Amino acid sequence: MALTVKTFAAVSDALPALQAVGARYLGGGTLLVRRVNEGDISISTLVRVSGPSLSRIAVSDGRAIIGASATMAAVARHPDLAFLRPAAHAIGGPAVRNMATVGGNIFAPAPYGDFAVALLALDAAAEIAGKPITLADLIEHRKQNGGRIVTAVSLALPKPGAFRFVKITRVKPNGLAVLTIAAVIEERDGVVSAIRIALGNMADRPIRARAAEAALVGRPLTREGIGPALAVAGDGAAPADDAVASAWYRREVLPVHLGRLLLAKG
Amino acid sequence: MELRKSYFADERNDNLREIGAPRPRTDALAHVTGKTEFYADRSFPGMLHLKMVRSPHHHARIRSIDTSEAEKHPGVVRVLTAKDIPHNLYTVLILIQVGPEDEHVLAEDKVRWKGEAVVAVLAETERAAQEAVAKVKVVYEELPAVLDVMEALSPGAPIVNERHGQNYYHYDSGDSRKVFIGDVEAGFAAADHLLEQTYCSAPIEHAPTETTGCIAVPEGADRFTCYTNTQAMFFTLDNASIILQMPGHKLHMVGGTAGGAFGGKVDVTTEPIAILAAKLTGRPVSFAYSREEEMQISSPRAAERIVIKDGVMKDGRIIARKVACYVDAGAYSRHSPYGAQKAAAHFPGPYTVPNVLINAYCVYTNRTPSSAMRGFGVTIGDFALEVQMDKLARLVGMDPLEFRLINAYRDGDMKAHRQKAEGTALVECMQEASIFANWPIGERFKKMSSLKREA
Amino acid sequence: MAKVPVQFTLNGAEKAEFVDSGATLLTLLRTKAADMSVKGGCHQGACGACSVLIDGELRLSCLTLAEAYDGARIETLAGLAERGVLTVLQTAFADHAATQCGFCTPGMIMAAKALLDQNPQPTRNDVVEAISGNICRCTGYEPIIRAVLSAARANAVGAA
Amino acid sequence: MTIRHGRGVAAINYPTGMNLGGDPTQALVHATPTGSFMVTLSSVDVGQGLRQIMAQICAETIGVSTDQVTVDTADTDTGPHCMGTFASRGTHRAGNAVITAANEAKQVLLEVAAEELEVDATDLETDGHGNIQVKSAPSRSISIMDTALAAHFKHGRSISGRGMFLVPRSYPDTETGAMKPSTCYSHACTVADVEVDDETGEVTVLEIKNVFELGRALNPKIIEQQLTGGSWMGMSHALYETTEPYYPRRDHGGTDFNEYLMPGPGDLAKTDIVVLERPSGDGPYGAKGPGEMCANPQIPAIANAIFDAVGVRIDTIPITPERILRALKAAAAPAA
Repeated sequence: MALTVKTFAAVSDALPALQAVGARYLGGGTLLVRRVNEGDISISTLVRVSGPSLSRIAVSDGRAIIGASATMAAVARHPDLAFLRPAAHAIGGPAVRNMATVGGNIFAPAPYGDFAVALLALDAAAEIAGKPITLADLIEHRKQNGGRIVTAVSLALPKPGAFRFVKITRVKPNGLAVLTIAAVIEERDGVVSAIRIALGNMADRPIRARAAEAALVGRPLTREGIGPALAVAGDGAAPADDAVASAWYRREVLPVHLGRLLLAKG
Repeated sequence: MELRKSYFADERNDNLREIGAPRPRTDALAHVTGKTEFYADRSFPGMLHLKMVRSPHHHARIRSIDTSEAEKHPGVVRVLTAKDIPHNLYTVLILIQVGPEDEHVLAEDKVRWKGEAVVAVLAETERAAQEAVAKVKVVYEELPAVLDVMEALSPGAPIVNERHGQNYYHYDSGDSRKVFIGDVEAGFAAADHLLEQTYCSAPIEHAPTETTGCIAVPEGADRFTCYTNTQAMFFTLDNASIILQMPGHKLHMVGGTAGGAFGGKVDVTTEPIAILAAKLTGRPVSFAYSREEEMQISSPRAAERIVIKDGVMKDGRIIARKVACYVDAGAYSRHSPYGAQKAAAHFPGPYTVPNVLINAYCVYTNRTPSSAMRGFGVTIGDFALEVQMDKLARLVGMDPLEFRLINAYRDGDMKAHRQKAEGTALVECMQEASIFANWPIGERFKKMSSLKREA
Repeated sequence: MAKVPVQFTLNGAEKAEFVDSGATLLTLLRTKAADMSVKGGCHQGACGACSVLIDGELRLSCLTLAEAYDGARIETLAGLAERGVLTVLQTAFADHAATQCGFCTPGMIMAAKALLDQNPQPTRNDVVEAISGNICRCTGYEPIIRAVLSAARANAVGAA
Repeated sequence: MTIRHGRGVAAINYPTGMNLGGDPTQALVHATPTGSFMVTLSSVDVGQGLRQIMAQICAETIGVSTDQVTVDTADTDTGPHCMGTFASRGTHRAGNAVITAANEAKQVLLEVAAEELEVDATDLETDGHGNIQVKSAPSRSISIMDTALAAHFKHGRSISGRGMFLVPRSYPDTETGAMKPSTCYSHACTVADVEVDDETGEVTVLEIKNVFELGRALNPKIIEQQLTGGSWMGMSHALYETTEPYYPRRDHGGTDFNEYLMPGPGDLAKTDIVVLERPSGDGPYGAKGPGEMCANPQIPAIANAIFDAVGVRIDTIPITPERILRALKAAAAPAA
């Protein structure tokens, strides 16, 4: 059947339309409209919510609230979100960044979704129907998310220099990721006091490198100090072969790139 | 870029006005204003869209095709199968008597590669065509597939293409295009060192920014204009004429401007079926490859496997070179028999070797049919040859550039395919490279010349 | 099939068209507005040939629903030259051999324009970043980078 | 981490066209009433600038300026036969056809001018600026425009010419393979400098220096454009491109420009080019075909540079970081 677009002013009005077979929520369109163009006839209705409220970005009291429809470009140019600029810039070229949304990136299948890796490391929360849900939970169950709409993500601003991000690509400056690493690192007295590391393209969704995190707490960020963490960097990872890199290669170079990220001067 | 006019200065006429002048391209102004007209930059009322049902298998027998549901789908105007094609067996080079015809426009009994066209759907919109494609029911019986040239040539391998009877192209010289000069085995026996190495390449895609496609338009009087981005207008016209069993004067190709091609738009894959569709529906028909089709369905450069065995002397002279080159044609010939022959003519590269034996095989497998691409028949050979040259230089302990200069062909040298070399300039290219790239070479190498071999 | 009205300005001219629901801006521009300067190279958002400016922002028209931009200001390569006089950027593309087959050129120039509109004196890296969503298979990119940098220099001289 | 530097060289030659099937192209040239010239072909411009080159060849041959020549490509109702644009044959084959056609047209032009000036046509020449003059007395001249007008309206002559260029078919000897695959060859030598990250296998091509010999650079600007793009493509073929990344598995072939890898604008090597010219005996003004060969020598030069950097040979292209890393690990592993 022909494609139909249903536009609503408010999220609550859009929810019933999403229940229909073949209905999908349209964010920036960079992945969904592409699927339609490529002939995915399982998509017959695109549900969209107009109006600027979902695109709002608010930063106050050490927290940021980023509307789900805020684009990568909007995040990148926001003066209070400078630490997120590398992650937002990692998405596509300039045109894609003017379209791709923060909410959409959470649902982007590998090898896409590099921004969600940053959000996971930042321990962000998503907002659905006014209620928070941790990004970890949302990503874990994102395939079962049909019929719900993420309206915003919120996160605590990391301390200056605490957030690190790297996307390894074959094609520069903006190719698909071999892998992506985001980390929030807190140090006290010369050792790591707390750390969250998120990995992209090391599974079918962004994951936390919990074994590496555990192996870093209480250790200095020196070549020797991080050794045990690098040895377990890939624990729990299940990377895939794709056109950019094989699972084998991803596993092999993950410790190399994690090591470089950890040893980089913050 | 710098032109070094000092080389071969006495062979060049510098009293020319227009030739050699860096005139701006006249088409650049149209390009930068978006006015350059590509084939698809036309709109025709009532234009239909053609989408293909393609094989999901590498190799399978077609048990049945049921298009009834697709035909009933809203927006569908016509569904075409093999029986609709007047002469459903072709090969593009039949025009220069390189046969046999070995490929179907739409598959009949079998599919021989994953992606082979089976059924064409014509609909009012792309969406309706895509939906109808999903409603075509094809029942396949999967057959063992062969995806490797050596496997294809081994005894008992499944036959890929029955029109050839075996999994290689039969040249008049036998199972390969063979070229030889001297006695390669005697050369090996006399050599100080032997080195045999194998080189391989992956198929690659031309990836022009504009995908392959055409729009066929009925012009009345049973004549058809086809707007196309083919690289070869009459190739396309003449092959369409054969496939459609229509006299050439009924066909009119308009093109001449392609959004990149690189050899990828030499095959005749979209025009005949689009013209047929225009004829059978009386309406303009667009058949444009999607990007996915361009990347995975359009013919790639052939994967090659090249085995080079060299006999080399301590002083750096290569005295024997044997090359076995296996060109993976995929399931159908297209331009590959020609490409393998071009490879046979290219070896042993731009070097003078007295004893040479070359066997170039065009091998059929169940991979995507390969065809022409920038450097057709030569590029992969050059990769193999020049890596081999590097290894040989190290084997005899010589500088890689000096080693090449020792062996470089010169005017008057006899090539393996028994033509005297003329107009050679390899030596000067290497000499200039040594200066330009600051790669030092010895005095005696600086004095060499392509014009004659030093005493 | 449901038709949806869309009003917009295209290179300054007011337009009103009916499109199929779900039609992309690329389809609208090419089939309804007859602006063939906008090219469809992939329809996947991965080649940039369809790049246009919407309300001054670079977008991929192949992934943009036409009806979502009712009232928008659309700019394409076809509207760049004024009264037949090429912009400095267009001239630079021609002069620096930044165009061969010409198919990527419309999107490439729009991406470059989006850069120069925001950042009139870009670094080489800025240019590399700005064209990173646009594929060119002919030139090897270097002539394009040079053209954009040269246009920026020429603009600076012109403005002085 | 160690970044290792390496250098490699490669040299190649390349046939201009391939005449194992007989290789023809035809051209028509005619003058308009006001003395502009039209070249009609069915050859295709795939972006390489064929139209511009054919205009320059026609202009040089007749002796007018290039901007007076219009080239119409690829309408089979009007353009005579051309095998097509491939095999580095376009400039050579179509160019020769245009020369023949232009010479025939020029002959008529001179004959008409001779009648107007009341001299012998063999005493006339074009001056390249739109006039025909008496060789020994250049002040006696007539403009090409006036000549064309006279031809059309006074003499009833068609200033036109037919051009045909055929490289006859070469049948390889079935026993020895003796054949004449091409009449002329272009040449190249490339030096590549690379850096290889020996922990990840990633390669950065720092610099590519190309020397190309292509007979005659008919238009240096267009040649530079083609050679520059070709050099990039060679790097791409060496390191990036495949439709089957896991062959013999056929899955994960790229279906878009994100997955089908090629060097982005952030991956460019510093590329320098030197051109030598050894005019070919049968090329139009000495030209050979540069279109394909310019993308070839970079591949082995880069492969050899990688070996020079890290001491492992990758004999399968593309030379991906994974292939390099696997080879490095195999080389480092203790012998079994």
